[in-house]
Formats: sequence, C-alpha cells, structure tokens
Amino acid sequence: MALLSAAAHADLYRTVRLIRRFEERAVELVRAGDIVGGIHPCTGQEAVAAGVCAALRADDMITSTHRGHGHVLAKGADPKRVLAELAGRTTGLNRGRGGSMHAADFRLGILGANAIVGANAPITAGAAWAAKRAGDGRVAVSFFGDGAVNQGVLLESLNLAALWRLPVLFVCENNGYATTLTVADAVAGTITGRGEAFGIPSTTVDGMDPVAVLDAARTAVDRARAGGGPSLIECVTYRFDVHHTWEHRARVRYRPDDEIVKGRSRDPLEIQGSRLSDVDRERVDAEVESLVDDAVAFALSSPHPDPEDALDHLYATGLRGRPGDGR
Amino acid sequence: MALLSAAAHADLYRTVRLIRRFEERAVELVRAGDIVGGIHPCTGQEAVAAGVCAALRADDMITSTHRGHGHVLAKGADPKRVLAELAGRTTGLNRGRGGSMHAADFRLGILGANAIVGANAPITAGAAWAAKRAGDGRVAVSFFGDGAVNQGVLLESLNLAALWRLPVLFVCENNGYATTLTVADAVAGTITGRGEAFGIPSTTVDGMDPVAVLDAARTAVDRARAGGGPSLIECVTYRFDVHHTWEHRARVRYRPDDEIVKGRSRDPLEIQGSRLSDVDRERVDAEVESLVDDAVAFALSSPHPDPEDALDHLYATGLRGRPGDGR
Amino acid sequence: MPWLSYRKALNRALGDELARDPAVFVLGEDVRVAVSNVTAGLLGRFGPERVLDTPLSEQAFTGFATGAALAGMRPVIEFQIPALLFLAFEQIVNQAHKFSLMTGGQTAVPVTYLVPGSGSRAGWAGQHSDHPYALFAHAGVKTVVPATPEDAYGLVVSAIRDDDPVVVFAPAGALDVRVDVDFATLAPVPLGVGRVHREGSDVTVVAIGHLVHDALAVADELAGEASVEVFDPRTVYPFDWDGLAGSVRRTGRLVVVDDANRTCGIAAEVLATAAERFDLSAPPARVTRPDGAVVPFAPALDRAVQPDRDQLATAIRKVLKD
Amino acid sequence: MPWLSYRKALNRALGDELARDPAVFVLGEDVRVAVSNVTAGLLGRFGPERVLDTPLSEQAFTGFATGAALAGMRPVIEFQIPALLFLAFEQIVNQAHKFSLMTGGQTAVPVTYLVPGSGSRAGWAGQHSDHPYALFAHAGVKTVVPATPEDAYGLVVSAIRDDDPVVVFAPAGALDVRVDVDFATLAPVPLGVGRVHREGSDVTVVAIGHLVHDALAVADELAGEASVEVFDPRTVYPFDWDGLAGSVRRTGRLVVVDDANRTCGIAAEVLATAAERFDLSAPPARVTRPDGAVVPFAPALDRAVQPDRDQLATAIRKVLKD
Ligand SMILES: Cc1ncc(C[n+]2csc(CCOP(=O)(O)OP(=O)(O)O)c2C)c(N)n1
Ligand SMILES: Cc1ncc(C[n+]2csc(CCOP(=O)(O)OP(=O)(O)O)c2C)c(N)n1
Ligand SMILES: [Mg+2]
Ligand SMILES: [Mg+2]
Repeated sequence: MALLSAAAHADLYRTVRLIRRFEERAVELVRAGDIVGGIHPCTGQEAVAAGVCAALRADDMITSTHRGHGHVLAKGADPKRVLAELAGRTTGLNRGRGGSMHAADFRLGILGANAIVGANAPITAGAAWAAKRAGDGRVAVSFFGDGAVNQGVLLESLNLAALWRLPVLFVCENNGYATTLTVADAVAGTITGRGEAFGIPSTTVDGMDPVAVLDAARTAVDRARAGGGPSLIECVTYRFDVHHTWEHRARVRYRPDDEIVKGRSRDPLEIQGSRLSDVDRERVDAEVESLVDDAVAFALSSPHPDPEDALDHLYATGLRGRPGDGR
Repeated sequence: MALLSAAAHADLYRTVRLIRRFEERAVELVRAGDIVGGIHPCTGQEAVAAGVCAALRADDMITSTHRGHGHVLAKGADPKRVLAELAGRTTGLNRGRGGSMHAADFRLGILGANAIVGANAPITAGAAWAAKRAGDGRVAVSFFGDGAVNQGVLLESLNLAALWRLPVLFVCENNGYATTLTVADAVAGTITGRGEAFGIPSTTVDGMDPVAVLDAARTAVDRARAGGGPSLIECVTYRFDVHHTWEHRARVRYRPDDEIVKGRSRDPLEIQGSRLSDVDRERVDAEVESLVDDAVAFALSSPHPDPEDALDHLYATGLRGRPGDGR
Repeated sequence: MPWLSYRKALNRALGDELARDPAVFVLGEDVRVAVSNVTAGLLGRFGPERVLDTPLSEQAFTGFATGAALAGMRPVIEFQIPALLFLAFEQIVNQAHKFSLMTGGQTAVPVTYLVPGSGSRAGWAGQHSDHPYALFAHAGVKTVVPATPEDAYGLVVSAIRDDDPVVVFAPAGALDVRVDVDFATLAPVPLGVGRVHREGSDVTVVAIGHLVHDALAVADELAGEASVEVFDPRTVYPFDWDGLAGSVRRTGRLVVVDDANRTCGIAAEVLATAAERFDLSAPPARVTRPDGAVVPFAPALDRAVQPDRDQLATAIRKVLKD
Repeated sequence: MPWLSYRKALNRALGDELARDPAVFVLGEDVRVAVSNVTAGLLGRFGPERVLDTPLSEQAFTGFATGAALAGMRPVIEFQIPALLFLAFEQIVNQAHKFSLMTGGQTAVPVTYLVPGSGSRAGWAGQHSDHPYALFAHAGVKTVVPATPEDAYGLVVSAIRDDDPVVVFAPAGALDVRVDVDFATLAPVPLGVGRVHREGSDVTVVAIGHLVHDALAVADELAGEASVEVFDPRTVYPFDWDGLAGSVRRTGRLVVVDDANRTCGIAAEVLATAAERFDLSAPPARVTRPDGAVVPFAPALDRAVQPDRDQLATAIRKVLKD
C-alpha cells in the first residue's frame, strides 16, 4: 500500500466523512418530506468514491449511478448544490430538474448520474474516446454496481473500451446485492473475470478502505493516461442502509441480520479515521459538520422552480413543443 | 476423434452436400429473380450445421441466424419447403411469410432463424429452460456468428444459461468476419474466453470438419442432457461466398485474395467426402442432386400467396386490426 | 364486502392464474421478495420454479420469456420501470410480436409484460416517469392500461390467457385505488372492450388509466353545467372503436385525456379516428403531456407536465362552447 | 447540370460536414468499406479516426456517441436496419433525448442517427422493413424523413449541426431518386419546415418520405379531376403545423399518406391536429400500413401492406366527394 502524507490521509477521511454525513442528513430530509421521491443512500460505500476520485485530476470525467451522491461529492461538487438538487431547488446542480439520480456538474467533469443500471458505461467510453482523440490525457471513470455486470450494454462497453484502448476505469461497487438479489444468484463466474474476458486488467480490492481503493485506482489511471487502455476495479463493499429509502417505511427482509452486523463492522469511516490523530479527526469532523449544515440551510432556503418553466432545457436548441392542453 | 460407422460418415457427407448444393441452387434462383431480397449463403460453413445437428435428437431444438439454411436443413427440414419459403410460396415452411432469414419448422424443433444478430440467444435459453422444467431431456442449440459475441443480449444470455444450468449449446460459427469487419477488429479477448467468463465450458474446433464438430457437440449435448448446463463451441470456419448476394452485383472488397484462396482450400465437402468410398460418394451426390432438383421444381411450381391474405397470422388469436386504407 | 386495492388485484390475478395453469410463471427483478408488492406471497405458494428472480438483464430475460412461450409456457414478466421496456424493445416489438406472422402461424408468443407503477411516481424524475403505451400500440402489440382494481384483475387474467404478447401498464396514479367488491365477482375482462364509467349526454371524455378517476371527478364538478360521459377504453390497442362510436353518437362531442406525450399518442389516434369516422358537432380536444416531454424532478415541475383536472375541465368547457 | 442521387446526397452531406467541422465523425457497421454506399470515400478522405467501424454492439455504440457528444463531438451513427434503433432505443429516447432537460441545460447531445434504407426493401421480411419514425416523434426526438436528394442533403447537414439528437430516416423507396441539380445550390434545410412540392386548390395531400413521389404521380393522374396540393413535412417532429395550416386553409381538405403502422402514426397526429385546429370542409383520410403490420416476406404480400397509389387516389376521391 502506498505511503500517504498525513494531509492525504486527512483528505481521504474528509471525503468519507462528508459523504457519510451528507447521506445521513439527506435521509433525514427524506423523512421530513423535504426530499421527494427518496434516495439510494451510499452509506458504507464511501471509500470507493473517495479512493477513486482521489486518484483523478480535476479535468477527469466520471459518470455515476442511482446511488451516486458519493461519487459526485468526491469529484468535487458543492454539497450545497447537490443537496439543493435533491430538494428540487433552482440552485441545485441541475436546477432541480434531475434530482438524486441525475446529479451532474459538467464544469467538474461530472457527466451525470444515471437511473438506468449500466447505461452510463458506453457514455463513459464515448467521453474517454473524445479525450483520447483530443490527446489531453484525461481519463473517464464509470461507477456501477454489481447488478450492472449483467447488463448487456456494460459488457458491450467493456469490449469497445478494450478494443479501442480507451482511457476508462470501470469501477464496480460490489455491495453484494442488486436491490434484493445476491451476487451469487445473479453473476455466473466472477466480476473480474468479465473484465479479463475482454483483456482488461481487473482486480478486486477492499472497498471499505479508501487507501486500498486509491492504490488500485492510481495504477489504473496511470495506465490509462499512458495509453494502456481500460482497467476494471471491483471494490468489495457493503451498503449500511437500505437499497432505497422506501424500505424505511416498507421493511422488506432479504439480508440476514448477522450479515448486516458483520458488514457494518468494517466501517470506512473508522478505517480511515484511525489513520488520523484525534485532533485532526475532530477538526475534519467539525469542518464537515459545518459544510453539511450550510448545505442543508442553503438547500431548504433556496427557491422552488416555477411550474411555468417545467420544460425549460427540454431541447438544447430552445425548441418548444406544443403544450399538453392544446393552448 | 470418435470412430464413426461408414453410414454415419455418409450421413454427415450427405448433409454437407445437401447444404452445399441447396445454397448453390438458391444463389442461381437469386440471380434469376425467383428469390427476391437475396440470401446469405453458407457455403463453406456446412460442417458446423452438419456436425452439430448430427449430435441432436429429433425433438431437440435449434434457433438460427440470417445465414441459417444449413442449420435448418441439417435439423431435418424438407428442402422442398425450405426452398419454397425462399421463393415466397404458400408451400414454404412459413407459408412464404418468413423468407430466407426466418425459416422455422416447429414440428422439428426449429424455432426459427432470426434476422437480428444475437437475438436468438435468449430465446434459445428460454426454450431450454422450459425443456428443463418439463424434464424431457431436450436440449436447445443457439447458432450464431462471430459478430454476435459483441451483442449485449448474447452475453446476458450466457449469464442466464450458466446461472440456471440450462441445457443449451452456444455454437459460434467464426468465419472471421461480421460482414466486412474482421474478428480482430471487433472482438477484444477471445470468443471462448467469453464463455469461460461465465463459467461455461468452451472449446474451439475445426469448423471445416463435420466429425470434429460432431465430437465437440456430442460432449456438450451429453453434458447438457445430464444436467451439466450449457457449453460453448467455437467452430472456426470460412465463408466461401459473399456475405449476402447483393455483393454479387456490387463487389465490395474486404477479404484479401490470398486469404480467400487459403480459406477455400479446406473444403468440408472434400474433408468429409474423402471419408467415403467413391461409390458411396457418388451415390450420395446423386441422391442429393435429385432432392435439390425436386426442391427447385417444387418451389417454382408452388403458388404465390394472395395479397388479400397479407396479414394472416399477424395475431395468433386471429385479431384483425384496421386496414391501412381506412376501409 | 371486502376492500380490494389495485395492487392487490394485480397480485390476485397472478396468484389465480398461477394456480389455474401450470404453464404460467412469473419472472423479473426482486419478484421473490416482492419489492413492488405485486408478487407478494407467490414464492411461498408456488415455489422458486414458478417465481424467478432475474439478474438485471432485461433484453435477455425478455427474450427468454419468448423462448419459454415458444416451448409452451405462459410467462409473465414484471418490469420495475416503464423505461426498462426500452431496453427490451427489440425483443418485444421485433421478436415476440412478429413470430406469429413470420412463421406463417406456426407458433404463438403468450407473454405478459406487466409494468406496475407506470407514469410519474412523484420524485423519480426523467428516466422513471414515462408512459409509453402508444409506442406499443403503434407497433401493434396488445396494450392494456387498467384504471380500476376489478379491471386490473380482469385484464391481467385475460392478458395471461391471451395467445399474443400483451403489455399491461398499471399507472402509479391508480395503484392505491381501492374498491369495495365481492371477490367472487372478479372475472376476466376481455381485451379490446371499453367501459362507460358514467353516462352523459353532452360530451364523451375518453380517459386512460388513472385519469379515469380524474375524469369522473371533473364530471362530478361540472355536473351542474354539463352531462359528461366517461369512456375508459381499458385496452389502448386494440381499441374499442365501436364502443367509442356508440358513446360519441350519443354525445356528439369528444375530449381525450391521456398522460402521455402529445404527438402520436393514443389521444392523437382517438382524434384521428373520430375525424375520419365520427360525426362531431364541435372540434374535439385532447389534454396530454406536452410534446416530447421529459418529466423534470422537482415536484411542481413533475406535476406541471401531467394533465390535470383544471385542464380537462377547461377543455370540456371549450368543446361544449364550440 | 449534374445528376445527384439521394444516396449520393447523403454521402455528400457527410463529406461536407466532416470537412467543415473537425468535431464531426461517423461510426457504424461496415462504414469504412461503405456497404450502404452512404459513407463511400470517407475513410480515404478523413482517415480511420473519423470513420469508425464498430462491432455489432448497437446499444454501446449509441451510448458511446452520446458520451462523445457530451465531450464536445458531433457523432453521426449509421444504422444498417431500422430495427437496430430498437436495440438502442433506451440510449436514444431515455438517455440522449433527456440529457439536456435532466441536467438543467448544462449540456447538449448533438448526435445524428442515420438510417439509410428504412421501410421495405423488397424481400427483407418482417424484421428489416419497419418505418418506426412515429416512435421517435412520440418520444420527442427530432425526426426527419427526407423525400428528395436536395432535402436529404440539406436535412442531414442541419441534423448534424443541430445541438439536439436527430434521427434521419432515408426511405429505401427514395434512395434511388435522382435529380438534376447545380451542386452549388445545395444548402442546409432547416428542421421543422415543410415544403409544398406542388400547389393545388382542392385537397392537401401530406406525404411522408418516398411517398411524396407517389403523391406527385397521383396528383398528375388526377389532374383532370382535381387540383391536388402535395405537402411534404420533411421533418415529422417538430412538425411544420403552420405550413400545413396554410395549405389546408387554401384547400379545405386533407389526406395523409404515410408508410407506417396506422395506430398512433404521424398520419394520426396530422388528422388529430387538423381536427383540433383546422377548418375542414370534409372528413380527412389517411392511407397507411395496417394496424400493427408486420411486413410479410413474399413480394406481393410485402407490397400489400404498404400504401399504394390506388389507395391514395381512392382516398382523395372520397375526401373530395364528401
Ligand atoms: C436496467 C435497470 N434495471 C433495473 C433497474 C431498477 N433498479 C434500480 S437499482 C437496482 C439494483 C442495482 O443493483 P447494483 O447495480 O448492484 O447497485 P446498488 O443498488 O447495489 O448500488 C435495480 C434493479 C434499473 N434502474 N435499471
Ligand atoms: C444486431 C444486428 N446488427 C447488425 C445487423 C446487420 N447484419 C446482418 S448480418 C451482419 C454480420 C453478422 O456477422 P456474424 O455474426 O459474424 O455472422 P456471419 O454473417 O459472418 O455469418 C450484420 C452486421 C443485424 N442483422 N443485427
Ligand atoms: Mg449492488
Ligand atoms: Mg461471421
């Protein structure tokens, strides 16, 4: 494992902590009715976002999933604007048009979370190809879950990326479940085996440890920037909370209790927190707390969009179709 | 290689010869305008259909591709009715509704050729699952080309078949090209590697030798019948003629001349023919010739369907939608 | 009498058909745990061979259902999101739909595609809120959008028994509707037959899916001004043209309310057919989503692209004035 | 003046745009060898970096184009068969189309989806003969169906320069049309603007794609009986409603001929809009493929499901009699 400076360790911890607290507060806002439609919290899985994004340049690109807040925050999005987006406000990253599953910030290379499992993979490949042609050394990361490795479009994308040696990182967050379906019941063979079948260097890492993830990501990013093509990293992790917040109301049981206890026993927050001095850790915690407080205050005080503007941005060219009521 | 009886060798040769002569005559009928829309001739690739189908029971099932005449004939379809189908006659397998790319004979377990590359793979898996549930020991074969291994739906189907241990044979006819695109330019990794990634036993065989194909198919069929799940067989072969008969008019060049010469130098007809005595071979040739003559005569003398019946069978329930002219 | 919710009606239809016909089976994502509730209890009653959890492979499991159907089964697929039909679009409209004709009638593909929670589910944003039934109607796949629990029951039963592929959209806006009903009266509802929910003499409102309830509410509201007939086609393809013709003969006026994009939607088809065949005493109107709508996330914007009661009332008044 | 074929016009449009804008590139199956002829010569002129042969992975290469577009490129994808759009349907209507709104206007997805040889290609049977432009119109994706070589040129150029995704259907029935034209006059044709090919005073015939030529032939045939105006919308979404309104104001009668399934097709939308907004002096008519049509293989059956000139002439006469 790479030797990191204290500052680097603190940065990783800060990211993990930020995501954790952001998600916890977001869940509260869901319960309070301030976030409509619910969210897919990523608590427990923060190390993946933190570790991968720590290996990236500011101009590198990512795409993400329904469980995407962590990725977006780790890539540098302003927590205020992410939370405002979740609350459907005009100050949100997407002006309230995208919500939890579509957070994007193109100035930061965040090309969008995606609500269709696997659909972001080819989009990432295309962006990476454009970067390769431009010769600007940028890489693109596709985050996805274990459920996505059964999607044809993702497998097709592995082939394209390998064939054309695209600077892509395929980062699989294997949290053991696609909603209620276990990996064992869904994935014949292994996840890394799928990457390898296309000739893509593929490794499995401890997805609870941001440093382990960072290490693997760095190797992959270096290879991609050097023209060595794509890599796949399987990060073994565990989702601490529900698949989606509707489960908070309608408890469905599919994870054994002892598995949950075991899964939660390795906490990225603790793993990375233990690498900081107590003072440093408390300092970061306090910083994060105020960031998140600010985000909540900002989100809840921001204006709601005007229904008259519902179809703004429907077409990039400004085309306006006919309204639904025939006016 | 298995030791086959003289009769078995003759059977394999008969199938190869039948397909060869059928295709050659079909190409003539295309040129003559009796077959509209053209065909994808499978000359050169006959050993795959012959070898695989020789390993099957009459009640086993197959699905096929745009280049499917060989599979359908090898599975026992009446050459008369196949050719009548190509000529769009009511006596055709599909009553002239399907044509070259959709030949089906459900009484023989021929669930249909398919005009969309890869689309037959999940259909085969579903039929195999039904057979497995019925416990009748039937297996299902999905024929496809090298181009299909880049289709998401096929890769998804490999996963389903492996996961559920379905009695399926995935038979890839690797003729080196998907239309004009070489395997090297299209397939990252290897074809068998894709099967293996899903835990599917996968082998490469000489697709010009019906006996080699039969051997591999038997192993796979035995495994499937015994509940051992799917197998993948890559048959390395070469297409002797064009991708599609439009190339006969509009010559596009994408295969080097020396490659064509080399590819045609190993001819399944000769390879299998050499295993028969001259008398036997001549006898089979004569039999086939009269079969094919009869088929041509039958097809060309069969009635054309009545335009009034254009939408017969559109719905299995007999539903009739509204006509296009508003009558 | 006991209460039957729409969701429970779907569940009951599946249970009854699984019990009746061993060829029926259910597959989809999280159907064993029954995340959508629609498959609740089925695993326990019928076992894992008849209630299959699938990997996230929509194209393959849709084609798989076709193959199983070709081999004699009657699969019912649950899709968690309407947009997942887009992933399987080729397998539905280009394979399942075409098998019968292309094979010259050798086979049938009796698959039911069930989408519980179609349309907007408040807060699920652009990719989860479509109501794309017109796409299937255009392709010619039988397409059903039940409005009430008893129709949900009866239409799903008929869909499963039908020898052709049938897509069933169960609108999110109807899932919580409940009726007080004698379960013994639940029965198959034939595909292609509409239902007059309320008789009226001034104007026929054709309402699709959950909007039937809105149309009834608006009819109540307008009771002082106008006598509104509410016609629910129940099946959007094949459409009950004769039923609608009968209604329009009585009223002479027509409004359609349809929670789907305007251009080339079901509402367009109803107006087009009316223009060709019916005698209207005033121009018809439709209330729909806007052209090419993408549902924005923020709740007020989400609602703004869906047809509402005010729009419907305005359209009715306008048609009556003309 | 030199002859320009429709196919060559497509080729020229691609070549000109590749030359004009380094962000433009072409991808698809067999585009280097140019199996469809539409990309002939482009590999030689622009090199392999700008003319990409893809594996048979429609979903992935369509999403790939979206990603490249998000990163500043202007991809043009050639699809060999209309049905291949069904494989990529999710990536087009649920991804590319929705990015702009869902990101609150942060980005654009300027991708062109080009289908040379849509509709029936005589003898290609059920899975290769669709004309599914109404599906994209319903979803709200800009959709173009050029009828003539000069419009094919001008509309493809505009599609490529447009910041939104645009699907271009080049009907098989039009690919061999040739015109005698001064190449210097070839110019972009704006999306959403129709064209009156022939003026007339008795009835407006809206014809889509290759059927424009049939409509013109029928107009000639009927010249003794009736004065037929032929209106070609060129873009089926957004539709040139104002242009059509102008034509119908002059003629008062309307017939639509559209080589696509009847229910919820473009013809339905035209009749619906006419019923709402136009003053017609007789009920309109449409000539289309039948409901839910699957094109049968046998040539006579294939032709039987496509609209023909006799049907159009009959429909025109009927509308004129009413
Ligand atoms: C293609 C597709 N199928 C199904 C769904 C519904 N769905 C949303 S999330 C999810 C599970 C995803 O599992 P995984 O990829 O492992 O990600 P995780 O939720 O575990 O983070 C499902 C089935 C979807 N959004 N997209
Ligand atoms: C999904 C899909 N993409 C493209 C096509 C057009 N097409 C028909 S055959 C073919 C090449 C198929 O290659 P392969 O699978 O190797 O089979 P072969 O033709 O070599 O027998 C293509 C691109 C198609 N029919 N389906
Ligand atoms: Mg998971
Ligand atoms: Mg091939």
